[in-house]
Amino acid sequence: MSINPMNSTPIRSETSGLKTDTLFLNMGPQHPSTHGVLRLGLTISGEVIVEAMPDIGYLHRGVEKLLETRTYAQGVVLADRLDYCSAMSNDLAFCLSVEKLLGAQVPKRAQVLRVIMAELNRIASHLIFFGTYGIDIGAFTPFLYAFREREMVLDLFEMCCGARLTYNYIRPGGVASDINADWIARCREFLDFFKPRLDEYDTLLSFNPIFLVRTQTVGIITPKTAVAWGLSGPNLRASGVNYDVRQAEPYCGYEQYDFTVALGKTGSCWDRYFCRVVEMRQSVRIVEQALSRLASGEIMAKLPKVLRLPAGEAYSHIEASRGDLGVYIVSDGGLAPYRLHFRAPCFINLAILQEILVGKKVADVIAVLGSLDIVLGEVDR
Amino acid sequence: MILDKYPAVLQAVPGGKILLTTTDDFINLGRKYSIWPLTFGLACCAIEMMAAYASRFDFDRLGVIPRPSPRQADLMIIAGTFVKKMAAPVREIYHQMPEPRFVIAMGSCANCGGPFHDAYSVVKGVDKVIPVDVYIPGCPPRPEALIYGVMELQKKIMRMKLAKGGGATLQAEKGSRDPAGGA
Amino acid sequence: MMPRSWPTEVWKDPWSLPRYRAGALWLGGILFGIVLISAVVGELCVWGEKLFAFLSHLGLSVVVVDWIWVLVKLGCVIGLIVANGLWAVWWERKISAHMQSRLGPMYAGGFHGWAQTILDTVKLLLKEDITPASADKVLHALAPVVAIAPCVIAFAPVLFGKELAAAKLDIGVLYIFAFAGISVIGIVMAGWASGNKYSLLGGLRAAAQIVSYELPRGFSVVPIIMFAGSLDLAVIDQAQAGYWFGFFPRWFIFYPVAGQLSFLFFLIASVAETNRTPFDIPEAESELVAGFHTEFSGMKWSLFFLTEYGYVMLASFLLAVFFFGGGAAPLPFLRFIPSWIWMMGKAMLMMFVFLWFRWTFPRLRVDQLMEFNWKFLLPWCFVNIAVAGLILAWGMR
Amino acid sequence: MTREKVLSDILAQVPGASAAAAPVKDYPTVRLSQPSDLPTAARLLKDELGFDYLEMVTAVDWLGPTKTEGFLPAVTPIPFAAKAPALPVTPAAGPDIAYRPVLDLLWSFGNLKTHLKVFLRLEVSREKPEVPSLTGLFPAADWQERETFDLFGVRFSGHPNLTKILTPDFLQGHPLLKDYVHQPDEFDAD
Repeated sequence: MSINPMNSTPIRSETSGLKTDTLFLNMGPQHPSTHGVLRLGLTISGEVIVEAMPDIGYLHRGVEKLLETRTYAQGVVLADRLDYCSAMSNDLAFCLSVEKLLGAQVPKRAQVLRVIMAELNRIASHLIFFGTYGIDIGAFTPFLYAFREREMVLDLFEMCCGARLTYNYIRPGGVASDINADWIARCREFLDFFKPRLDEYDTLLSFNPIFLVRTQTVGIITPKTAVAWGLSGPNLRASGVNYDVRQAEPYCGYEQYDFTVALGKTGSCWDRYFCRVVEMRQSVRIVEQALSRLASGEIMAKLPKVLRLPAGEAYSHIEASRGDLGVYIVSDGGLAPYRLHFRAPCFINLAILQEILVGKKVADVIAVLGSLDIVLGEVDR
Repeated sequence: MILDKYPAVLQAVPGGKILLTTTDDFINLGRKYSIWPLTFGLACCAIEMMAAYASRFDFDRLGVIPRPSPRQADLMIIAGTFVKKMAAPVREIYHQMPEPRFVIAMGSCANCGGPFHDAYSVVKGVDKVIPVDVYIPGCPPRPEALIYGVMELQKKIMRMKLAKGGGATLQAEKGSRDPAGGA
Repeated sequence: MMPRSWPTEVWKDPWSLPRYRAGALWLGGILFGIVLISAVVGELCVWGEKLFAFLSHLGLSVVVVDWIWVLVKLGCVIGLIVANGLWAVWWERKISAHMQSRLGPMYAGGFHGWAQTILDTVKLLLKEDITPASADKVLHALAPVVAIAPCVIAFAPVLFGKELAAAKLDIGVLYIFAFAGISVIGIVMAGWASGNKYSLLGGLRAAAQIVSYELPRGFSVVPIIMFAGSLDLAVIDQAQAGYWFGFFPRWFIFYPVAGQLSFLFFLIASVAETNRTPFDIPEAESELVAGFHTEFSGMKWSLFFLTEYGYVMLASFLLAVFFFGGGAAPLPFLRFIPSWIWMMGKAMLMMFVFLWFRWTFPRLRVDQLMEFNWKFLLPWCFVNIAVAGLILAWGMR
Repeated sequence: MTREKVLSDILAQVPGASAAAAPVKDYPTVRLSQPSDLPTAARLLKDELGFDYLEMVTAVDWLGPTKTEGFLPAVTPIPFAAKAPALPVTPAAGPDIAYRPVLDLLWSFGNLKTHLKVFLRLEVSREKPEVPSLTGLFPAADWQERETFDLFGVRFSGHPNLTKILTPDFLQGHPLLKDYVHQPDEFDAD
């Protein structure tokens, strides 16, 4: 079976003399595959997109304003709820910038714990992507397999911090609670269980011919476009641009870990999808290394109960599951940040949609949108 | 419609009340085990809602399967922060659902605004816009809590009566409500 | 079992669990039970002849007797479609759940949610029936009927066992294909009348898809018709009776090359005809919300569902008759088991294949679907007819 | 190329640019003197120095502490206590930063090859905040500028579609301004 999906050209109305009209299709905010409350205004001609206009703000919670009235400890709670699929990364980015401005030194053990949690959370987050992308393309079963494994990661989180989704685990100065030998054993157990599952996913979805046809030549983003639109994370790396904050500006001691950055070749939907699948493998490697270098020690730096940051500005960014998550923090010496801005990768990744959707089919909208892996909580903040 | 006249006729007939109760039970049983929610998530709670559909928690055990179109849905789970920009679409979707329809407010945000209660763009509780049957606390509530919420809704459904007009016409526009006793 | 209480028990081999084995046994038992019930019903059909004789002896006029007889048969077919809808939906939910390491319906009715679809129907019957303000009221109400009526009509010549059919038609195959193609009008009507753009797109997609796949569906069974030498389903069934070398069934699927290819093409085309994954683009849940039935609620919507499952059953029976010998037993010494049982068993197996497809494959895109049809499926159908001709020429019969 | 080199290059080639007095910690920060310098600086960064990755566009309102009128509560470490008890530490000992009625805009550019980052800052008046848009050079600026417009009211001249992006249409004002006080609407009534 060989199908070339690219050689379908839109019908030209001039040649036939018949008058055709475009149709405005409103997709969302309630739509099964807009991944939340994104609204897309599509102008279509037949099934071909003429113009696509994303409309966001249906989850705008004013987090940046609220953070100006929250102390730094309370701020972690709100940071958690931005990218709710990978809350640990948000905590980490928030705390790193607070610590940077404060000049606090995080203990070794806390740093390793942060790496473990961030990478496990990356696995959990990419599993959500894997599952929902399957649904987007029409395969329902991968979703349930992915969530089965994700539950195990959540069990691990639950064991160490008591929460399943919004953890409030990484705090300014370190982490909230320590892990024990039992946790480490179970974590290893999970990793051993998980590795063969990744091969199973490849059989089920990654190399399924229908899936390949649907994604491999669709939504191609060239490296130049990707950089110009400020894409980050797997979306950028799928286009072949080697930019991973974990290696470019290492934090939490990522320079000591041995892992390769997954790079795509063409920047198609499939590349973006497969980059994430490969990243899960790399995350497993990182967690294994981190577990082995976990030395006993403090998990929290000695900081005052109520933090008061010196006046100044700091910016720190991390490689979150969805891209380069930066936190710009301004303090005037008070109890709360004077101004706090999140460089939300999803928000910036989503903007490219208006360019790459033009000329695609209605079915491709879902394939492209799903492959960008957005979380509306972070898009709208 | 026959359903509207049926209780009045039966109540007049001797022994009709027993028949009415049996009919009620049968109809309620159907509604109880066939709650189809809309695939509609707002924020963090939606991920827990997805987890509730997925393998470990398996909502399908209770007969709960998601429907993408509001026309075929019985239940709307407001899972997540309900912001002002979303109010109009949610109200519209609620009106698109056929009666009897139910609403679960899942999580603190949908109940009262939650951690974002003082934000300029957040509605402090979805019951300011549409009527709510069951409130589930938590931020976010665990999937078990959501399943418990649906079970509470099932209990409520079992109290619905044809005679009181429950089920067929519930015209509450906002606030919390009990399907058994009108608004 | 793990020494610790890991919240999710990770079983290397689920079959080692007695619970798991018992569950599988139960499910298998239920399937077998259904087949058995159908067998009993099938046997009871013999009484139909007696009933007919009884009616003719009552002294009624021939026309009246005919009418009563047609109504009885119609009732049987409609009952079958409804029962199939109830059964297939439950079965699909259970099958899909167990494929996805879930349980599926468990509480409705008590045992493994057996009453799930019945209670769903009760609810759907009592749901508010909405006609959208922007809808074409008449067409909107008419569409589900137009969709399901051809499905019922198409069941007339379908063989449920050896010579057990509502009507004996010499052109049964043609008749079925002709009527099964009419349902698309109902779907297009639904898409147009809903006044919803998603529905409209779904209806247009359905029109293109179903009309296109009619062709390979028809051409893929031409080899079968050539082998059997008739369009009559009963003759096709009879042509597969008997065994090669005394034990190997002479089913058409075992005819070299042409049989298997024909089966494959017919299966693919049937999946496309029934709008099921990987060809479910008219209702493509993730793209078009619910496609052509987005704006339908309550019982109108369930009629579409009933149609879909009716066609799945139709396709399952056709697959059983065309390729698996219909009511013939797979081995000579099993011939004592009545043909209805074999027929039902094979049809259920084919139905399982349909469900299996649905929960395994992603969905194709609309233009890929068309390309697959016109550039791959249809040409190879023609090649297959030529191959069948060669086989016949070499005296395979 | 080092941080110092980048900084000196920009300072040399952009008129009126100076090293920011209060830089973003650990990053080279350049302060521009007037809005018209922005395209020059951005073009220099993009075309000659290889900073082709616009990371962030945002702003800071230096008016003073956030107004906590309306239903925004005052900052307290114990938010749910009925009556906030005395803080365990002494309250803020006066601002360490000179508050002034300006909007301080911030752009962050990245170089994906050398992994360097440079911040540009530009102060505009709160009354009539207007700066040239960078959408022509960096498509990534599109939504971020819209966001800054929506939340701060900064007008980016030359932006193709400068409209609200996050806040609802009926919301008046720009919420992230320090003197923004929320006007209760139909959803805020009890």
